[in-house]
Amino acid sequence: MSDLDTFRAETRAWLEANCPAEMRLPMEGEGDAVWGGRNPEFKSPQQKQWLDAMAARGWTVPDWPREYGGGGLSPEETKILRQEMARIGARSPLYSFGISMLGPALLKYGSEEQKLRFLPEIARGEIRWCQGYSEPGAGSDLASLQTKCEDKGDHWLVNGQKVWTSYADKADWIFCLVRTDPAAPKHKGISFLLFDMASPGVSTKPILLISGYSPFCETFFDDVKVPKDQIVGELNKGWDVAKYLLGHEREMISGMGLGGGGESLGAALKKRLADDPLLRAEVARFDVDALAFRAMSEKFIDELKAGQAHPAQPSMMKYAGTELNKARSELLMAAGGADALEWESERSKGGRTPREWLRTKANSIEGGTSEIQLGIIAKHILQLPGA
Amino acid sequence: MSDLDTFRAETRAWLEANCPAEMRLPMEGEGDAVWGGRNPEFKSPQQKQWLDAMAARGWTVPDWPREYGGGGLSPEETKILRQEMARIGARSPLYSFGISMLGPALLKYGSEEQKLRFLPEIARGEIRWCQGYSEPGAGSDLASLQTKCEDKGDHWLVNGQKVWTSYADKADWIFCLVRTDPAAPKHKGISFLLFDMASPGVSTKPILLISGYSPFCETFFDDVKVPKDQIVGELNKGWDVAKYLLGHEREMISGMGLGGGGESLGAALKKRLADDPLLRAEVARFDVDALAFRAMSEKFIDELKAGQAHPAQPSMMKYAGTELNKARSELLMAAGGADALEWESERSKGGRTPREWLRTKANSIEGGTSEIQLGIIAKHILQLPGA
Amino acid sequence: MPLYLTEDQAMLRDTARAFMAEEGAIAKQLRKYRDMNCKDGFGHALWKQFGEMGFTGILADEADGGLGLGHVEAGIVLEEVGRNLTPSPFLITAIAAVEALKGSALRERWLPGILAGETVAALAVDEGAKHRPEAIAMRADRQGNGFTLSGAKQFVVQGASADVIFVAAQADEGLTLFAVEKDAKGLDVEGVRLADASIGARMTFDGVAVDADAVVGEIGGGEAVLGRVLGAARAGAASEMVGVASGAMERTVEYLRDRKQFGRAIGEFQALQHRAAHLYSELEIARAAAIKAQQLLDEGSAKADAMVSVAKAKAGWTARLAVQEGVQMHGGIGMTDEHDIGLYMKRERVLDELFGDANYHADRLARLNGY
Amino acid sequence: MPLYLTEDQAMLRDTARAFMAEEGAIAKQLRKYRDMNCKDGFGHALWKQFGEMGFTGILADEADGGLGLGHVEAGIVLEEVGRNLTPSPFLITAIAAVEALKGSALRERWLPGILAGETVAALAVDEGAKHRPEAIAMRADRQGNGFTLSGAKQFVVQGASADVIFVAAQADEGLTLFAVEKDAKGLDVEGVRLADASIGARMTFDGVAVDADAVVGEIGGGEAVLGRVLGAARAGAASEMVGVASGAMERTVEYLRDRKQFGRAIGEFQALQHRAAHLYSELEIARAAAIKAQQLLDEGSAKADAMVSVAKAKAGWTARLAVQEGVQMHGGIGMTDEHDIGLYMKRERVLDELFGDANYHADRLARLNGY
Repeated sequence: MSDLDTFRAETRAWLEANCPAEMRLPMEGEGDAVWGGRNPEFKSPQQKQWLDAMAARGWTVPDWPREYGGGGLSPEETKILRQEMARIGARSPLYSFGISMLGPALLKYGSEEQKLRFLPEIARGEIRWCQGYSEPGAGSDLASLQTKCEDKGDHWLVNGQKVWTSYADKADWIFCLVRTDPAAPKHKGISFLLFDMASPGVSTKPILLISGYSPFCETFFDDVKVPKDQIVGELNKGWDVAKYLLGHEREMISGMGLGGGGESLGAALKKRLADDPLLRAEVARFDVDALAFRAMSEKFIDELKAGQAHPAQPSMMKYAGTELNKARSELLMAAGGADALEWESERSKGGRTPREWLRTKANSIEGGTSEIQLGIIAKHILQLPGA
Repeated sequence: MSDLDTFRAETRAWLEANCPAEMRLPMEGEGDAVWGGRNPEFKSPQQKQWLDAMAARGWTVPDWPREYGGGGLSPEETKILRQEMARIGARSPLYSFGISMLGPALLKYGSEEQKLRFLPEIARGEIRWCQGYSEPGAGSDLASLQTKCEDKGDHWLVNGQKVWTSYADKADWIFCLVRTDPAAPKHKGISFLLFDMASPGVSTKPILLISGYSPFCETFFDDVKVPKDQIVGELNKGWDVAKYLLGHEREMISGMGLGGGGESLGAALKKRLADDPLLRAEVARFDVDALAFRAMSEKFIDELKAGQAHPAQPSMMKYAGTELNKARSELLMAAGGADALEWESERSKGGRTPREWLRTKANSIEGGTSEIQLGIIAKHILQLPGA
Repeated sequence: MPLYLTEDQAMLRDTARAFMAEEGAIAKQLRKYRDMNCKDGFGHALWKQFGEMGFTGILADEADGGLGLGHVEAGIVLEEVGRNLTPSPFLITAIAAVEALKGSALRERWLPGILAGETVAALAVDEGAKHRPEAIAMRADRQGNGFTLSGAKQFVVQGASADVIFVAAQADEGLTLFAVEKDAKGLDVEGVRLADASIGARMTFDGVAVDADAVVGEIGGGEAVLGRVLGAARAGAASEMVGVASGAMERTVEYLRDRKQFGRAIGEFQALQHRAAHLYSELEIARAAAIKAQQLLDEGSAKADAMVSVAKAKAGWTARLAVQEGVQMHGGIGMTDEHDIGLYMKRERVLDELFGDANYHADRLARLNGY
Repeated sequence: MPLYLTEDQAMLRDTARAFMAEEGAIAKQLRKYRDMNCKDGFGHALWKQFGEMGFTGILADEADGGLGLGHVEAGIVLEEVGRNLTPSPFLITAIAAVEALKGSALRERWLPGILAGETVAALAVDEGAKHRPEAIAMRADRQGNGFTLSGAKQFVVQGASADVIFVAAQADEGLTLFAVEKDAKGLDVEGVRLADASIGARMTFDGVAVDADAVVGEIGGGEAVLGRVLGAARAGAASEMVGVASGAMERTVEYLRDRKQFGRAIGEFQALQHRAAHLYSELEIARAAAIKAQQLLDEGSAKADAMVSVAKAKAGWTARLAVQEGVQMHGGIGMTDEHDIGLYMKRERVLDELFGDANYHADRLARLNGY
């Protein structure tokens, strides 16, 4: 038996013993996700038990080094862990922007002190992070951000406003982009700053979305004092950190495009398609697109692991995956017909289908619009002039 | 009985008496069109008989004034004549760029001498005209044309090259755009010039197209001498004439988008669709688009007649109509399957379907590309900045 | 008849446009009734104003106190309704129900209230999640001089506020349309809020007894009546969708002119220009199709039926494109409830589904053409 | 197995790419044989070179003198064939026919010639204008120890130049595949030039007598053999279309960089940039689908069948988009025979039709998924 076979057997046994039965059921919605933080919300004791068990082994972040709270697993072992979790339908023990976004940036750009300070509490789900990138005037043109960060000798002073901060009202800390040199060209005067959302001068206001949900906030900084050692990477070089993090986010989002396991949508909608030949045709075309994209996702991940992916390929994945996800939701609405128009009824689980449909419309906007991704492909892959 | 009713009755009687039976059969292809000219080709005596009969009444150009060889009919009478011709399936007696393009420009911009000299022979089909606009370096950017026209005192001297000159190898005269002031801004130094293709220094070379046909030529001007009185409109203001003529051409092309009478394509392809549900769905969508566009064509023509159409609306019609025409041909190819791939066989009438399919690809290029039309809509109708 | 508006029609358009932009505006109507969680989903005061303006009488004969106009005029008003997302019983009550009542003795009972903007009507056709009027299962069984109705309906727009419900059911003689009063015994109505904040209803008919008088048209002649009613309603919905698409596009084009990114208006970006121009083109075509369908309905042409399906399908696809492009081009702000563009997306979805979505009508056109 | 090329596969790609760009180039092959009105539509000399390069043996077992590689490797060569529009019997002979011969006693008869690039094979399946292998009508009636074949086939690519024709026909026992020699009595072959200058054939079988030895696989077992053969041919055609699409896109992107209008390269226009980027995205996905299908075929997976249809459909739509955008973006020059981009459009049309077009395969995928 190879080492990896042994690892697989041990992992399987450990998961069988430690993953509570309830944590093997599919999530019913975003509400079932565990986000951790200073004041963590657990809907059941099993959620906490599962998080604690995984965190104790460093398996909330299996491939991070052990000294930063990770599991220290190799890529092959990490893959086996994921496969074994998928085998029993184990839920992710922790949802965290600290893990998916900040962590990789800290691992690459953080000082040793910063890594030791922040990463372990991220791994254990003790601090919930939010992201402060977008501003009202700076959407697709992210680098035109205006939030001011002044050097006051023994501290930074932050003033400004962010928007689209996911769950800012529930987050403990924020990682954000601030302008530390207003005189420099727009990409050159930006720094990547961390601070506590409990700092005086920080306030948040939820944004009501068309889906009726409010996962995002407007976040205001009014004379917020931030300790000097909380900039990641070099001063005025925050754009490098941001780009790295955005690339990572795109990879993550493009992975999400796999959604629903990539099985045939038509097979699931069979009954609704029997007397709707044009919808059936649309679904058949979608299934071709979706199954082809699943192959692409597999190929992309393989190439990524092998270091063979074009650096701009995540833009292609993000573009294609999110457009596909929107198309899928449109078809679910069409198949649902009048049933899928119900917005509040119990029958419709509070309008889950139409609200999720509206939610998907943000897929091609957040994390860089489809237009931005197409521009990146044109410039960096096709090398068209002036793109 | 109103005057118009009388006119209709008389017209109907005259057509019955004068339109030969053969001229009431559908044309089998472009080869059946009568183009006139110095050396006219008639495939049958009936073609000549029909042209002569119509020309004698000025009905090749029914709405032109009588003094220029026209029929002097009112718009209502012209419409009745067209309806009565359509009723018996009468072919157009004469195909002519002189009628469809040059004529309207001469009527608006020509001097009285020019009108009297050129229009009657156009009406009688005695001179066949071709159009010299595009140049190899000036496609969509028409105004960047370089063909040089120098004032040599008693004559103009023309040097340069045109491309996409339809039937230049069969034409007697050309109307073309030439640069008369190389120092002026590009739209300001252009003039609209007429000359005889038999002039020394004119040569043509047919362009073989992907369809295997050669309706266009490259046309070369090598020290061609042109009399001074053959500029239409003012010197260096040829761009106005060109724009007027292009608008006219677009209206004409958008009318062609009506093609096939706008009946259901699916009804015609019925048998081929029975076991091809996805093609059936595509055809059904096409039929919706095509029948809606037929309504649009009707509305556009009505608005045009009433002077209510937006000046840039022909761009919309040209764009939508030509894209639709291409889509129609794609569906005919799909329905035709392997039969429609045959390129030379007698069975396929020498590959008529695939050759016409390839021909349609030019629809969205000639007369201003789809991209040019969309830009015009964005600028002149939607008034988007910088368009 | 030319395919553009006559002088009278243009005047009606101007009147309707000014009225709807002022009185029917989103803030004043849609948001107000939505945010107060109104059980009707529209304002009765505005409906009364529709009556005062004469809009309610567009389709009704002059002899009955109406304006004796046609479907083209109804479409003119509906385009403005759509442009402002004005919630009102106009489409179902003043178009579908008035069409149903044409030539029926029942119009004495219902027409005056409709013309006054007081009565609200509903049309109960659908029984499943999708519009399938060719497969209506609800029973109408003979009992004495009348009938008892048994079955269920859904997606009955304004059904929860309706004074009279036009119900399609199968009698032994064939499909029959009945006018059922709201308080009929055995009728259970559940109001259901839809994505666009309008209220649909699910209805259960548990042996609801109706007189023979309640039959609209002939017993067993429901297919003809329903055909007329659906034709009017679908053509009307097409115009309303053209209005929705126009409103969405106008807001979007304005945003393209105003919003700056990378140092210039986003409307300067050619990719967005071309997409906006394509949308304009589609919208012009959809509008032409709707007017053409309405003209043919007004002429009583045999070609109207197919053209109505063309119009409903084309308007559906076009409005879908308009709201999708609208939300995408607005970016993040388009995802917020605060901005109106998302409301257009919700309304479009409901209107497309109503009386058959674009796929249904394209398929219907194919069947009408024998393929 | 990872979904990118192994080192060996990358080497094969580099070899095939260099060879096809040089020896298989458009001017050297497609235009040459087209302009000489060649009755075969391809060059036998190049076919011989395919043999020398070992390409012909990719699918054949090492024991039979082949390379013992798989469908992924076949796809690698076919993508280069597609990119250069190289006319050759490769797809039908070295992929479809070699797949048919696998495990058959007939391979002794035919394989050596194929490996040498001397023998040409054809596959006669279609009987109507569209690919409908589930409705083959051609008869194979018992006669003595053998069969007589009666019926007609069309769209038999390279049928006019083939030494052996694999023919699907209905025996009493069910669908059966036969290997018929070109000079069989009663076989009439009409070569037909197609739009892409390749030669298809219409064949009439007027009681063509064949031995029982000519049966490929089992009598009545044609569905299984044909399934394998069509799977290989469709996956191969998908790769060839990916190549056609790549060639068209590469030429187009180059043109966008070079062609100047309004004082700048047309590739600077954002609308064209976005369309090109969208095409790139589709093309990457189509390529992934083709490789995935070929991997599954090589693994003998039960999922291969559905994935082959996904690949053929996706490659079809993508290649269609690539050639349409290619011609449109080239403008007038794209309409000329002198420029190569139009040749891509013609070739794409033929390849999409071959062994089922994109609509056929999307419908097939739906049927495999039970809807």
